[in-house]
Amino acid sequence: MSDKKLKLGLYWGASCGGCDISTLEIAENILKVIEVADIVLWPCVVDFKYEDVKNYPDGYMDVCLWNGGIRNSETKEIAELIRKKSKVLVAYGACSSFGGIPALANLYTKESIFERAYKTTESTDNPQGILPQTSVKMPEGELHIPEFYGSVYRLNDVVDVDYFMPGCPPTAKQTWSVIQAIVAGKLPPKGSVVGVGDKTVCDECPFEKKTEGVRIERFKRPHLDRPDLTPKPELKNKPQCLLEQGFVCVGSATRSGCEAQCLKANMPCRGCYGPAKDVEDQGSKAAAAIGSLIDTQGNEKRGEEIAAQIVDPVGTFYRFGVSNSLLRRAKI
Amino acid sequence: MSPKIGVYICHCGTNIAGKVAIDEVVEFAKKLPNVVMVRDYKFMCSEPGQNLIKDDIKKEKLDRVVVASCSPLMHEKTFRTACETAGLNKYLLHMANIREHCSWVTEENASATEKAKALLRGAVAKAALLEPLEKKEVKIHPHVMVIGGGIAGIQAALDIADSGRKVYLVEKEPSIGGHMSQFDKTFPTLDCAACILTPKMVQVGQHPNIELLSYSEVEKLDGYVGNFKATVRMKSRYVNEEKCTGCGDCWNKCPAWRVEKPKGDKKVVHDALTLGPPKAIYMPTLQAIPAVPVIDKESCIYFKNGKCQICVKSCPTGAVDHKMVDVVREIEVGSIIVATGYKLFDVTKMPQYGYGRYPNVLTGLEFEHLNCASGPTGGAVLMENGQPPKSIAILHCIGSRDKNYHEYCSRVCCMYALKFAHLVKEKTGAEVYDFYIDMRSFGKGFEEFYNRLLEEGVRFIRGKAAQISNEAIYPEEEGKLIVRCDDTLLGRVRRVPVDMVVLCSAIEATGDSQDMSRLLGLCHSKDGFFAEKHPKLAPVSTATDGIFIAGCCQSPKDIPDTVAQASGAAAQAMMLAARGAIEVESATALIDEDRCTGCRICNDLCPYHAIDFIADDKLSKVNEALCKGCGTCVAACPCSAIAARQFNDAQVLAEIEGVLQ
Amino acid sequence: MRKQPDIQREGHMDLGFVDEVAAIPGGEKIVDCIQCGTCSGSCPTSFLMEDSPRSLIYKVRAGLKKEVLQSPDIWLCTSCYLCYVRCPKNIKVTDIMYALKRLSCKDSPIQRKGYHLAKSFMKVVNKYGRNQETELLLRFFLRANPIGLIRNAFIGLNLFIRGRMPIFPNKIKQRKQFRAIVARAETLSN
Amino acid sequence: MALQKEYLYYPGCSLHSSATAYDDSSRAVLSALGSKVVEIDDWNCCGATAYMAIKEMTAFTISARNLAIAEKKGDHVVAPCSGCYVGLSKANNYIKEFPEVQKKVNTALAEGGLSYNGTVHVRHVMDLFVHDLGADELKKFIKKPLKDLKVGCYYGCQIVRPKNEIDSPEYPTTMEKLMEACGATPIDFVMKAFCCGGAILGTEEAIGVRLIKNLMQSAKKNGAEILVTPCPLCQMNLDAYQRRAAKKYGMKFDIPVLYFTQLIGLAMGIAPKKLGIGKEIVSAKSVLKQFL
Amino acid sequence: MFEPKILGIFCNWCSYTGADLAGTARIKYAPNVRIVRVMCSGRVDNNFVLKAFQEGADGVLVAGCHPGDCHYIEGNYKTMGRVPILKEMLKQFGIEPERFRLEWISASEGDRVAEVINSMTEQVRKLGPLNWKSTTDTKDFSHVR
Repeated sequence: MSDKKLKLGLYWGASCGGCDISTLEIAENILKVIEVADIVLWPCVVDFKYEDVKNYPDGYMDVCLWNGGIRNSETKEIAELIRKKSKVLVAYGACSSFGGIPALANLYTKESIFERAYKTTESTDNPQGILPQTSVKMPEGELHIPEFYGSVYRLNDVVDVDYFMPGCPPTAKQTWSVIQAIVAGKLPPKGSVVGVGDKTVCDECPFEKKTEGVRIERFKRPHLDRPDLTPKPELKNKPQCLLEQGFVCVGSATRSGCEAQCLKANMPCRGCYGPAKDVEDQGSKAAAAIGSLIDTQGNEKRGEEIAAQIVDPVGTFYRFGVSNSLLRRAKI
Repeated sequence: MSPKIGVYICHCGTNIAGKVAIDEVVEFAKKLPNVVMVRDYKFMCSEPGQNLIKDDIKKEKLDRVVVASCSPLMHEKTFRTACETAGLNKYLLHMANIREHCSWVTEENASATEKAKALLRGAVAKAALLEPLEKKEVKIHPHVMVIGGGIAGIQAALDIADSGRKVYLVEKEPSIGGHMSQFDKTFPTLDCAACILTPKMVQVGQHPNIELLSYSEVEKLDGYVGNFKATVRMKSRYVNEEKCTGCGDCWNKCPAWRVEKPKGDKKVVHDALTLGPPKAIYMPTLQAIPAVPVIDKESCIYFKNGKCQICVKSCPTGAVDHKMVDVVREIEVGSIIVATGYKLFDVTKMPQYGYGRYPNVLTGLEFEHLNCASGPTGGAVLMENGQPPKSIAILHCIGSRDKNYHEYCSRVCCMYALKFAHLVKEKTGAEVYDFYIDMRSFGKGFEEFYNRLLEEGVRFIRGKAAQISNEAIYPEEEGKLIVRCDDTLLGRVRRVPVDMVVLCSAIEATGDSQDMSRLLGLCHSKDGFFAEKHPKLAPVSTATDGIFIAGCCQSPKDIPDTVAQASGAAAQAMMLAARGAIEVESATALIDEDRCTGCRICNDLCPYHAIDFIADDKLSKVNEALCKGCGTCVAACPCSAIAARQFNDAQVLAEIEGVLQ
Repeated sequence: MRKQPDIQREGHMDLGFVDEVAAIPGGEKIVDCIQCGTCSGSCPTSFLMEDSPRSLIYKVRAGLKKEVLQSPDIWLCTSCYLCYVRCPKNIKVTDIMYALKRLSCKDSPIQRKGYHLAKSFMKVVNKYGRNQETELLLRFFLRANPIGLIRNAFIGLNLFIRGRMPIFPNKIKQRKQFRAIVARAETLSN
Repeated sequence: MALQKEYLYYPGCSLHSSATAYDDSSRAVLSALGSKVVEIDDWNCCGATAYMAIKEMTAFTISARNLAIAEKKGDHVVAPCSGCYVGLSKANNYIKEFPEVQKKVNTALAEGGLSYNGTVHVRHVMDLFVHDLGADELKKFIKKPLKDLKVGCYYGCQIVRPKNEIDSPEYPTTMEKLMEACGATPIDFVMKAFCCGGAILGTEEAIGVRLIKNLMQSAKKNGAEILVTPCPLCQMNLDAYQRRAAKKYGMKFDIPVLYFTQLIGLAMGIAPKKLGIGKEIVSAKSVLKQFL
Repeated sequence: MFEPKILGIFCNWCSYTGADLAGTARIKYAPNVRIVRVMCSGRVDNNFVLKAFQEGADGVLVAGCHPGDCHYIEGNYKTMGRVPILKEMLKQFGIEPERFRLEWISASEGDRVAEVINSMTEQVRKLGPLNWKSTTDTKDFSHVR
């Protein structure tokens, strides 16, 4: 493989585009990439037409990094196309792996989303209340736009994915390590999660636990309560674990690999690296762990009151993973 | 290779078969995955029933067994043993509860059958995933601790000590003996409490195998069955036990009278209603064991102003020492017997009986003191003016059988009421009126005793006395206490004038029973009595292995029952000690080292501190001897690194899917 | 004259009576009675009763419906609630007495003085929305106890002199509305 | 502790006829203690014991009418009359405890365009002195202490039973504390919370009189010069019939019976007239002369 | 009439025993609840509940010892902390709170077992079937992998 250059592709589905940009965080390494690989698809950098890709022979691309989830018939169609055209398809970033932030829309219905987006937003002026139609008759003929799906899906909900690479976005270090692995052709067995550690964020966390007799009496929020950052001698001269301080941190339920970047910035972990190794449902696990710490004192009422301080639990514990959760979306 | 499951469906006579269409369930079971053998039988728990299972395990090489019958709490042990004897690991058995949870509680046969199927499907699904567990054993420390030095504790301690094992007897009062030592006679035989108790107390004091820790309290308990570590605080009595000879010079010379706890406005004879000379330094009771006085800090002049010390000077052996401090000891034992006794219901909660307002209204215990030869009146029954009463009323069920206070029956009142009646008759010849709701004389010799009192001419009135007042309306009532009640058999309201009233107040759980149960990890019923493991079949065992209960801390009972239970508890403790080792919970939690990320969420959740964090390898580990297998940590583990043996995620989820399909 | 005792025939008992009483809010616990007599022992008037509260409860349970509802004793309850607070089984004895009074008004022909007082009371209240003691007493005594009227005239006068017995009824404004409510309530009585 | 600025006030029928003295003294004392008394508009009879005896549901309903009216104005309704206090709170409790009762009551009330949600808290005027004000606080308002006046505190039944929110249902002691605060010397007597027979005096005079006699006898024996009570029926009964009882049993009582608010008012230096002193049948003049 | 399918997860020591007692006392109650035994209500994993709904349960009833009576001292205290969060999340996922109940049932409360199960069955029956799979699968395309 090493004698001839790799054919590398990148594509974005339903995502913010951050992933595309994050790939550039590997900085000068990008040059090394160019040396060993030809970029044969990267819409946000070079102009490729649908036809071009369609005309590629099957399995033409050695590797394609796909970021973003599946939101509409267009992303699905392209996903299927690209799957055909690439030997190795990598779900790059939280959205493609778990649905990501866009998947929070799964708590709403298509209708209510349209209602908001096309009618009630403050900036919208749509007197006739026109909503997107998949096909419109025009004097010039019939126009088509992709169908907006009821839910956001993971990439592997629609096509067969070879590797998963979580993160919002994946860190440069991880990205680079994966690219190197690809170049060296040293890839783990199909289906594995790459560019991550196999512990949880706690493993890399700069804070330290007190553990003994810790119960949460009140949940705090980073923008309202200052975390106590003073290093404690009894805690190996580290500040006390944010969760123990009462900040909702899902690090303990989140795959390691990000080097606890958020925590190093004194922000609790939000869980973009997805569930820990072999864990099915990140949110429910995080919720269980944190709920167990609530200082109920055997008083149900008290328990409920403290729990109620967690604003938007799904948004908190499933921030990046609604599509990946057991329930996948809200009941319609 | 896929498991081979045998399914055994019990008819339980008609208990199950009467509601559930067995043959239908059998057919259904045959179609379930991994099921290679289905049998049904009239009584699976019977010998032949068990043999069916055993034989199949041998012949058909079954590696999983599912029994659909009664509740696992009923017969799991039975069938596990069956599997074991047939050479199958007993943890590869699972049961479907199609009796208690199905046939017995369901109206229509059809829906019962459906439910039975569902439960069975779940059981089979789980069974397929069951894993063999190996037996775990821990060594049993041969020593035993007995908490509480009343008759229960004394009996238990002596039994164990006589079997040649060391016993630590912890009593929080300065002397052992408990309530019984304050009694005069005991019903129904009327033998003198002191005469039968004192020798036992002395034995305790002298027994080479008993270490008596009087005036001491257990502050902390760590460990688990066979390996308890108790932290005991020995309160300083300011008198050196080794040096003291109990000669009595100190308390005879002591100038300070003991500060009495206020007791209404009682005067003269009733003032001294607590036993023993009321001095600052005092001997708890005349037959106290250990026979060593104590200094009551609140009363002692020295502790008030640093002067006096007459006791120190008067002591020939220099035993008195005001500087003495508490000693805290750590004691290792294999098992513990809790015999912390009871306390008496506070009758001031029922003002209608005027206790505290009328000095001649006494509680049962006070009346015992009054009768006790070593009591303030030398055993004479006297009113507060020093005169013998001409008539006495004895009121049953004060605070017992009363939803406003204690719903339960205190069990001993009827009989000690009869005892009082007899003593009064014997000592004063006074009229005795006995107000009862139901006369409960169920024990050995009780009914005969009742009969004897009937013959002694006690006036029994069936009706709970409603109130007591000193409000004379009729001439014969002047200067008397009037008991107003409905004589239910006469069907008339009566006003009975008497000189003295005895309230048979309820027996209730000790005030600190709550803390005790926390401390020792015992369950207690809502009225505060410690809960036994099984009301019929494990009356002295508790939810915590290696801790046993005896006497009134479990429920009100009389002396014979208490002693019997104490010996029972002792036997249990000795059994453990004799066995030397014991099998402990095998279905413990297990932490998968590859998956544990050392987040330590679990560490502090464990009520038994069974999870330790190993800092070096950033891992948490379960101490399997401590783990009771509750699974709280499992549910809390954010990365599913902990598995609950017998109840791991896969197994439970399989059962859930099974019952829901 | 003395009622001739005889065997109590099961056929002459109304075994459903206890459920009837237990069904009334507050009456549920009647089945818990252990006949301890605390109620009767506490009752200020039970000494005059042939059937004390305890024995009334027992007869209710036994099913002697007629006997209970015709008993004058249920009308001796002064609702002092002593039985109510003392009952070791938390039976709301006083409320049960009320219940029995009501049932007896419904089912039994005999009308006791207490019944008349209550009736007169209701008449007055329904008329004015408030009680009017003067009229109440007049009505009651005339109806049930004329001698009482004369016996008590002096006391009445005494009160009157001290301005404690107004002659002019004191009425509520919305009498229509009040009567409408009462009328509706009557239809709902259990 | 302190009284609320304002209380809803339910006088009840007797306070507008036989017990005007209670009405006057309660209002006078409360306002002197700086709290406003707002009478529920167009209140009706609470149903009392008599009504309950025949038509329970109706009794509940007419009580509920008052509560419904009150509910619009506030949550604490003060009823000085023990009968009303029990009548109203009993209805209140049953409405809260039994949904079916609430349903029926509200269907009836609907006829009058009313409805009741069970948010009102029924209080007795003594309750205010005990729990809102407190004896110690009351002391501060005492100008003319009732020195060595031997007062027997007669609670009657319904203020302490069936609810025991105010004091022990068996052996209450709070009124004594209030009287002590007023400088008087309360005497202890067993009958202080037992029935005076008022409820059946009309129907069974013999019994009523007998109960009065027991009660007065006990009070007298324990040296009461005067009795105070928080219950109009008891006051009326003991005041008006004690002579008859005395006559019947060949005894002599002549113990004036006042409302506890009257004595408190007196001790606070309020004019006797404002307190309706003098309206009692057994005159309190001689006993109280040095305080009038 | 719609017969709801309800999963019961009962703790071994109090609730399961309580249910046994209901049996021994022959108290009849709705057959809709299928009880699965765990050692302690503290063992109840959020996933058990989610999976149950996903697998077609119309309701889930978790029962443990009364606070203070837990055989494992404080297992139920932890449950007490988790459940309200889970309830809230379920609400956000559109599952009515009535479908998920936490009850404390002691070993002596056989009658309560019947009571709770009956009332819950009624509640859920009123709500109608949940049948999660079909109500959530938006049929955007033939099949979701």
